[in-house]
Amino acid sequence: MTVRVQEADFDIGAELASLTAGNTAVGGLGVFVGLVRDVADGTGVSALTLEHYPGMTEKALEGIEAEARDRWPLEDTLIIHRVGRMLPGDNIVLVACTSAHRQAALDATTFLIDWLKTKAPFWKREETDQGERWVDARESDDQAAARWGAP
Amino acid sequence: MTVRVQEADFDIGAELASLTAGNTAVGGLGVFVGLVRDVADGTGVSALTLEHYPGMTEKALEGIEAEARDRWPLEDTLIIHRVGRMLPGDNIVLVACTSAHRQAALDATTFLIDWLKTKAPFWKREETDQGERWVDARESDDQAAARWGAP
Amino acid sequence: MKLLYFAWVRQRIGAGTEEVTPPTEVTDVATLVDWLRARGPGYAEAFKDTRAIRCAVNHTYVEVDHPVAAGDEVAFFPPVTGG
Amino acid sequence: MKLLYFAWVRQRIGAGTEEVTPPTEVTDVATLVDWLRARGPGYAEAFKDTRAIRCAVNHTYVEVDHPVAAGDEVAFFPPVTGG
Repeated sequence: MTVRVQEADFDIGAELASLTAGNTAVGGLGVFVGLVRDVADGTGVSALTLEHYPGMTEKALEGIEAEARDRWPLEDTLIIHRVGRMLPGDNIVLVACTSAHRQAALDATTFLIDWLKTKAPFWKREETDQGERWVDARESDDQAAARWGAP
Repeated sequence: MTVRVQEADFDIGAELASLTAGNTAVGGLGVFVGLVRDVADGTGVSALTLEHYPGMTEKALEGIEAEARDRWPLEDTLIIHRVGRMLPGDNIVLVACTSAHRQAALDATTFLIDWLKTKAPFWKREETDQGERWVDARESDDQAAARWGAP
Repeated sequence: MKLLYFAWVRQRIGAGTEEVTPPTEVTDVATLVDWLRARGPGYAEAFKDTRAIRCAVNHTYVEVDHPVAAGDEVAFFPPVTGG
Repeated sequence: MKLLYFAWVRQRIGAGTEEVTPPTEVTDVATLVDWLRARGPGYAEAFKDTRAIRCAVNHTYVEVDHPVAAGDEVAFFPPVTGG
């Protein structure tokens, strides 16, 4: 049940190891990592800057995590989201869920990232070949979040 | 596009790092790790032994991986499955997919582990409080695999 | 009342945060936005299309009919794009 | 013909692999199983309920009407439980 917002990169192996360490009730670990791509909507992207709303971000992530724990029998959850400037190939976000059962771990992982994308107050600005631009919210993200029903 | 069957444990962090290294077209990484639980069907489990069918296992896993690549636009895939004797908390299987898009990465990861569970020739024997027993195939696993339609 | 602006809302207004004391006719988010729009061209530009803007009062998403009062923290920002 | 047995099929038969030369009436998986059943109580026990057994010929899953011939690798095992 950990939520972190940080500028620093994270060590995926170390984070996942501490999530499962000592808990032999865990049968499945689901993970999603979001990374900076070098292209978006056909335009080359050289860097990405993540802005957020300190205070509300943590509250929103904790709310999303609590919702996942209500819906699935989870052993533990982890959300780490970076802010600041990142380059292509850099990690942006890590979401992970452990459960006795694989379906719960994977479904909850998908749920967490779908909801995070539409509810947590982060904004991306891209540096592209054609200058800087704010990333537009995607309808496909709203649809992905809506699959899981109302909060 | 890597498939490995091995007795040795795997280093999740190192495996995932090499899966994404140098490919800045990757926007999402989906991962599932299966671990040995200390209880199954209400009985304490002290160890698990994984047997497989050398030759057919690799062919089956490669077939499942090829099917995933047909269905989703994936950058890369990785399946590592351990065989031999393992203890509660040990890693059994690692499945990972990278894609430009998160939905493809997560769906393909779920697909790979669902199909692996019903099609790849591995068998589990548990050492329990009440002696040894072969793990029975689960109808829920057949249903999970069937969600993805015919091969 | 503390106001916060993020992403292109912040850029158009030219500030990330400000303390304001709106007149008494500002009772909810909608009347607050009307009042802000009249404060200058940056505000007018930022709040041109309110369908493109989200609002949170005290860290909770709200609709435009949500009341606002002295002491509230009110934030305006575009639809979120993290993850 | 090379036969392979896995998991509890292997344990009931008491061997993981064997080379056999079945009679000419053995032409498919079903007739091979009938012939194997008659080889001893371990085989009879292993093939008691064929719905609980899967078969692969040359590393590919097959149904009981699939042909078998000299040179084939034929494997019998329970439904898989990996992952």
